Amino acid sequence: MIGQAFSQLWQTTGLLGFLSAGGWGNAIMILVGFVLLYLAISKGFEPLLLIPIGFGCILANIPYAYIAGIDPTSTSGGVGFIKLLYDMGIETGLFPILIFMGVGAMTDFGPLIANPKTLLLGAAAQFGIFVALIGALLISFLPGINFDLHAAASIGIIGGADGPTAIYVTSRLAPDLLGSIAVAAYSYMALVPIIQPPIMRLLTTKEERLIKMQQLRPVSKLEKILFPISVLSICAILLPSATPLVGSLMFGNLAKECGVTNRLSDTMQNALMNTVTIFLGLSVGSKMEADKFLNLNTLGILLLGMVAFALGTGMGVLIAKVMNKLDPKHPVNPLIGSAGVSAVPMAARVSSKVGQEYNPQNFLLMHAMGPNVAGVIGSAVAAGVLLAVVPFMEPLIDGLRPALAVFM
Amino acid sequence: MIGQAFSQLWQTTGLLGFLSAGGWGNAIMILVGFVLLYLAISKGFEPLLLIPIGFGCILANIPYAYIAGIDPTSTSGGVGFIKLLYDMGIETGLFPILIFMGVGAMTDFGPLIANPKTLLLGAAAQFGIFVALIGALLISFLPGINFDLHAAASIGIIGGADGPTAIYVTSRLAPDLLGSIAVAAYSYMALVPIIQPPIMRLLTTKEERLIKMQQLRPVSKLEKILFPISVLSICAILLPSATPLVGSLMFGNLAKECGVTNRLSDTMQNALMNTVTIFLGLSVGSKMEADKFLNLNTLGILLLGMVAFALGTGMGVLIAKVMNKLDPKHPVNPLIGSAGVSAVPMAARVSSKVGQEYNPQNFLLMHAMGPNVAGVIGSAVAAGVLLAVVPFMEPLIDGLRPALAVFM
Amino acid sequence: MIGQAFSQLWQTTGLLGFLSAGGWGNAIMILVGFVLLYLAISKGFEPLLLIPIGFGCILANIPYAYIAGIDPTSTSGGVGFIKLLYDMGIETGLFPILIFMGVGAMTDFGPLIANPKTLLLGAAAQFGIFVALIGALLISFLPGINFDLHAAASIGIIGGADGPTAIYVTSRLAPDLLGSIAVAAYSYMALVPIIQPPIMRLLTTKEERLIKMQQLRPVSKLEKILFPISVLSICAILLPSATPLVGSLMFGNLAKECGVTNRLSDTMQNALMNTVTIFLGLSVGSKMEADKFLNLNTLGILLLGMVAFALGTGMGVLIAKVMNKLDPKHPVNPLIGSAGVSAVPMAARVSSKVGQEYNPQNFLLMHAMGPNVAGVIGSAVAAGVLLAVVPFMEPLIDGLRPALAVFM
Amino acid sequence: MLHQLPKELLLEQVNNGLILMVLGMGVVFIFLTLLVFSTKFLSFFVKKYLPETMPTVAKRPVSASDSPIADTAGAEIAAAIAAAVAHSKR
Amino acid sequence: MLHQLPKELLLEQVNNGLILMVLGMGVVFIFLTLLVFSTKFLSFFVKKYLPETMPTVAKRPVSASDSPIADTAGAEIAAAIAAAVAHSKR
Amino acid sequence: MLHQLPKELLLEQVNNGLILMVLGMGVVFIFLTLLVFSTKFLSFFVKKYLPETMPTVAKRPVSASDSPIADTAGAEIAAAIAAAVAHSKR
Ligand code: NA
Ligand code: NA
Ligand code: NA
Repeated sequence: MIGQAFSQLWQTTGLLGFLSAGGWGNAIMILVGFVLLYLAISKGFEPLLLIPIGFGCILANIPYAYIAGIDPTSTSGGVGFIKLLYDMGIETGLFPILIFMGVGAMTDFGPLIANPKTLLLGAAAQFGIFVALIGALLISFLPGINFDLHAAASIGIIGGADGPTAIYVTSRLAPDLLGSIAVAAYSYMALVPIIQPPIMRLLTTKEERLIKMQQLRPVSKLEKILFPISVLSICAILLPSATPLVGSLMFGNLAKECGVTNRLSDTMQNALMNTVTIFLGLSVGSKMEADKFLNLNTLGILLLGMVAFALGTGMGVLIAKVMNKLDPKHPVNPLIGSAGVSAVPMAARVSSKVGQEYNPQNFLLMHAMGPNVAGVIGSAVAAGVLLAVVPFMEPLIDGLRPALAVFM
Repeated sequence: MIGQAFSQLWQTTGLLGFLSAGGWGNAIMILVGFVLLYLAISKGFEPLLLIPIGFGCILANIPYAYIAGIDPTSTSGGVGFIKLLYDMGIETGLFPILIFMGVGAMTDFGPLIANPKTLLLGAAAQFGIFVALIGALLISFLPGINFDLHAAASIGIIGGADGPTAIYVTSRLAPDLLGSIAVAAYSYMALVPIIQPPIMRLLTTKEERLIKMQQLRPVSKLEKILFPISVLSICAILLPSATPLVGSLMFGNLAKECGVTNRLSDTMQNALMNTVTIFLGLSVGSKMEADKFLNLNTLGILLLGMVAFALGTGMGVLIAKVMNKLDPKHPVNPLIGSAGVSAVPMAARVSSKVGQEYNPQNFLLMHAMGPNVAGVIGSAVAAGVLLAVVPFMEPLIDGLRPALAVFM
Repeated sequence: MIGQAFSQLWQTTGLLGFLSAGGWGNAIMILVGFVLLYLAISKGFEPLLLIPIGFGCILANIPYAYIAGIDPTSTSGGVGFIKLLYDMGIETGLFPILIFMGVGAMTDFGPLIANPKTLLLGAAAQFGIFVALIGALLISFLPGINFDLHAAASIGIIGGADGPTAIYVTSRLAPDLLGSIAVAAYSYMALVPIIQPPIMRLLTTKEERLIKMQQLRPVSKLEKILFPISVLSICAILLPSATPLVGSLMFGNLAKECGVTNRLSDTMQNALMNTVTIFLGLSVGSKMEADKFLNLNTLGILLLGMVAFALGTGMGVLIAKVMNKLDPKHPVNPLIGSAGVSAVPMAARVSSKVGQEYNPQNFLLMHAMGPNVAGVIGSAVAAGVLLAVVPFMEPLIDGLRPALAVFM
Repeated sequence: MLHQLPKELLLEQVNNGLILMVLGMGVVFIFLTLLVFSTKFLSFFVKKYLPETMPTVAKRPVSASDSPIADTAGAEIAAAIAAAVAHSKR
Repeated sequence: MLHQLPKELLLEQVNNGLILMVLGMGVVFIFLTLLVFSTKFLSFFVKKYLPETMPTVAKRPVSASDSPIADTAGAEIAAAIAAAVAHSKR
Repeated sequence: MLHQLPKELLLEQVNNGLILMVLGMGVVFIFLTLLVFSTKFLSFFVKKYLPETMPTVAKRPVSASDSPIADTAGAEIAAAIAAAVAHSKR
């Protein structure tokens, strides 16, 4: 009997799990989790998200632990705690919405209101989303890479450079890719200071980089209160499918700007946001399952995410140059165009830093915050279009997404 | 194909939604939401609740967004995030209970313990609840207004002037009226400084308003610890149906007063309460649906809510005068009687302000806090009676409330 | 009609409930709840847990209130709010996991890293767990006491002196005993300063108590970061069934030590942990139902819990003495062995206090923190063994645990 | 056309409403009157039999929340260690 | 062997992708352009018709959140009582 | 009458309990002994191969959380703008 008990314990050790069929995949994913922790801690890559994601990846890949699944031998439910969190907040879409509330409560739209035409830079930078989308469809001609339209749309949204938007869209359209897409999105957001500057230098002349912009006028409290309301109104009229994202962003922002609900906006920014960040990170990380992560699709996603970022950056810079052609009296330094990809506030800081390399007295940070927060709105709008049109364009086959249904 | 896709997008714009059948109702409700935001921000009407409620109303009424409903075209669940919050916390009754915990952790029953007879003022002010209840039944004789006993009880509880109690009772008895009842309750609570003073002046003589009350004795820590326990004990013995509300209030209060769980009472008052307030406000606001709000019933509710407030105020003042007749040695300034309606701490401040109009040296605030917190207990007790007796008096017809069943 | 309504109200008073069949049991349990509140407030017994537990016990035992059950007469669900909390967090196992995250974020493993051999003291002190387990099986030979292996394992884990671990294991193995086991665990943790010193004095000589330990070396940041990762790795390889507990503990600890996610570790330690503590306490307390608590089993649990504590304490001390025999060059003061039971940080403080009784210049606190936090890991490992082996050893009979099935 | 509930239902409802008012105000007053007496009794009891414990009780929890003894386990590790470190540096 | 989606599906997908790009960038630009105009209009409107209310609005909420008036009910009991106590001590 | 579990079940249970004790204490000791060695090894490894990185690592995260770079996106907008405003006021 003690032999039986011992063998029972032995047969459920992780050691044996890693050595059994498919176990090597779990071992590799755990190493990937450790790499994410290393990058987050040692290189400062978006640690607030990548540490929970990395840890979630590790926990989810421990054999026989079923922390992100259901224990088949359990008699008392046996639903792992990360699966509980996933079902509660990612499958339902609640967690990214709550994060967006907190982001709204932390965002100051002042620079955008002072110089509204920078909104167009935030629009231009969404170009990367759609190019990556088409890229994903094109590389599916290669054997071993199979993205349907749902998957391609989720990959494209990496180019939005906005974590909660990417997670929200992916959880709606292609939840099986959640792990790789979230990791790509947050990794490239962390890499913004490396990816963007060469592109910015390539596309601008030295004179352009030295352009000084007029100082931003002060924005009144009332304008800041009316702005979220007007954004929500336009969104409700034009694109209802974007209102969950845009609405929660603007709710958070109104709670902050109105000045009479500081208690609520404090909680949105702190206790609530941090709690949701922990839960969301663990849940997203748990989707980095070996069989869904260790394939050529993931490689494609990482590649396309990079393309999307680069293209969004470039398009933002180019549109800024076009705007200078059309309206030479109020010149825009094209270096702030790259901030339109979102990645708040990293991208704005990159604009400012590159600008100061050429003239240390040229302070672009405030000017770049305009396109930067415009990029958040732009990504949410692009997300709304994808959410509205993709399921209509590509109906499910027997309740499954085409790329998955074809292989069943 | 691009035409089809474009038409798909076009047919789900909010613009078309507002123009389609029933869409004008949504548009009006969104305007109502904006009015609530305006009142909250600009006039300071209970902003902590009315901003989430107003925003919830707006989001819930955006056509094709299904933020407070289920997207019929969705293949991935498609439950809107406000519906998730509603199901989680209002349908279950959890959110008002948690708010009550926080209220308990913020309430000081000291003034009540120092002068316990002011509890009777808190009892008297509940009279408005029952008059409004009967009023709701009487105006149902008018065509177009149809309140059954469940609805009338929920309307009456507006007169309790206590938000969480009103929401808790309504979510149990008449959830279809939640939007209008919550809006009426919080609006009138905000209007207390306008509604109460004329009634207070009408029912008192100048001499009465000048009555100076004996200074309150200091209350010991031990008395403050024993008070919540004794309230809960009486409630458990007399009226178990009120123990969810009274129990959570007293739990919060004990956590505060016992002095050894400050960590817990801090969280109850801040992070937890704020989070729940946001969720509760959005959920309640989402019940302001056009077809349930834009009818004569809502008009009746608003009218009766006002009546309930006015009567509760008046009855509190009158009972204070009666008490002075019975016990002339320890006179009570009848101006503190109006504070018995709850609406903590606004009603107590109104008592104090009206008192100082006649004698700036007469500080009634502390004295008015007694009946004010007594009103909270009184409303919870009245709620307990309604919850225990109404479902027994008026059984459901085929699982539906009578007023709804009759029209099916 | 008014008679009927009045009789309806009268028949649901708590007074009648207490006088009806089985009502005396509820009354006694409410008194037990009051005793817990008294001990927590007046004697300082683990108030953060015992106040919610005591209050939960009181609320759950109010007749006809159904706060921890389902109201059979309700037409709108009627699930009491504590039952909601219980189902959400205890039945699923989520709450103890989240508490463990917070504990991890508050724990400093520095003293353990500086002197790793004290880990063995944390191992030795788990001996009490298994002796109490066997003790529970032995006293089941007495009529009226019936513990199956599931129950005995849950009782044993009291000896782990770690609240969340005890609640997690019991909720998995024997949820009907949750109330008595949690109360026993937290009570004895509070009684550590009374239980431990006589045992410590009995098992040590005066010379041993005077042993001075070498000052602990400073531990580098990097070591503190690598420690949680190495613990998790070993746990994943050896004992996956312990990874939910160990993993969440180490996640919290990494979030604290890595230095780049202070936002998250602050929330884990404060808002999140406090909220979960409130919910967990109320839920656990609600399991103190008269018919499950007022029997000889509870008496047995209280007795065995004491035995487990005492044995764990003694074994920790004895192993420290053995270690001194084996490695006389680096002597360990055996008084820190008792800290291996966990009960952080009370047990470490007891070691320090007893040590200073004999030499006021002998500061053992830091040294005792090593075995103390080692005890937390040790209990989690022991819990993992129980969770992995017990359900395999003792299969359910018709889906019920044997001890319950036999009497059906 | 505006809907209307049947008359007999309405009349029965008003009757029920009146019953509710009597019961409701009755219970509210009974409840709060009992509370008046129990509060007075408690204050009397505390003043008479536990007067000395009052400041003690008032102080004990305060010191408990100041000192780490009554606080939750882990929360206090930091404080404990800090204290120990302070000691050991002397 | 590596899997592959059928060719005709792939081609249709690319076609859909191009449509999505046109629609998507179109809507993004229309949306944000509208937002440019609405923001400019709002700023103009505020400057022209509500210039005085700006500081008023800005101040009212601030004082509201400082003073207890606009704060939530219970939260302010403490403050109110503190104020009253302060008064009564004079 | 007091209930009782059947004797044979009780005996089998005690047997299982003894097995659990052996297994449980065994695993606990193996686990924590392994942890002793791994902790000693890690400390040795860190001291030998990464002694310089220690203060670096210790400092980097600290500065990261002080400076906005490593913080979450939006959280830092305020700080960034404040800094910019400070600059522009010179
Ligand atoms: Na973007
Ligand atoms: Na009231
Ligand atoms: Na332990």
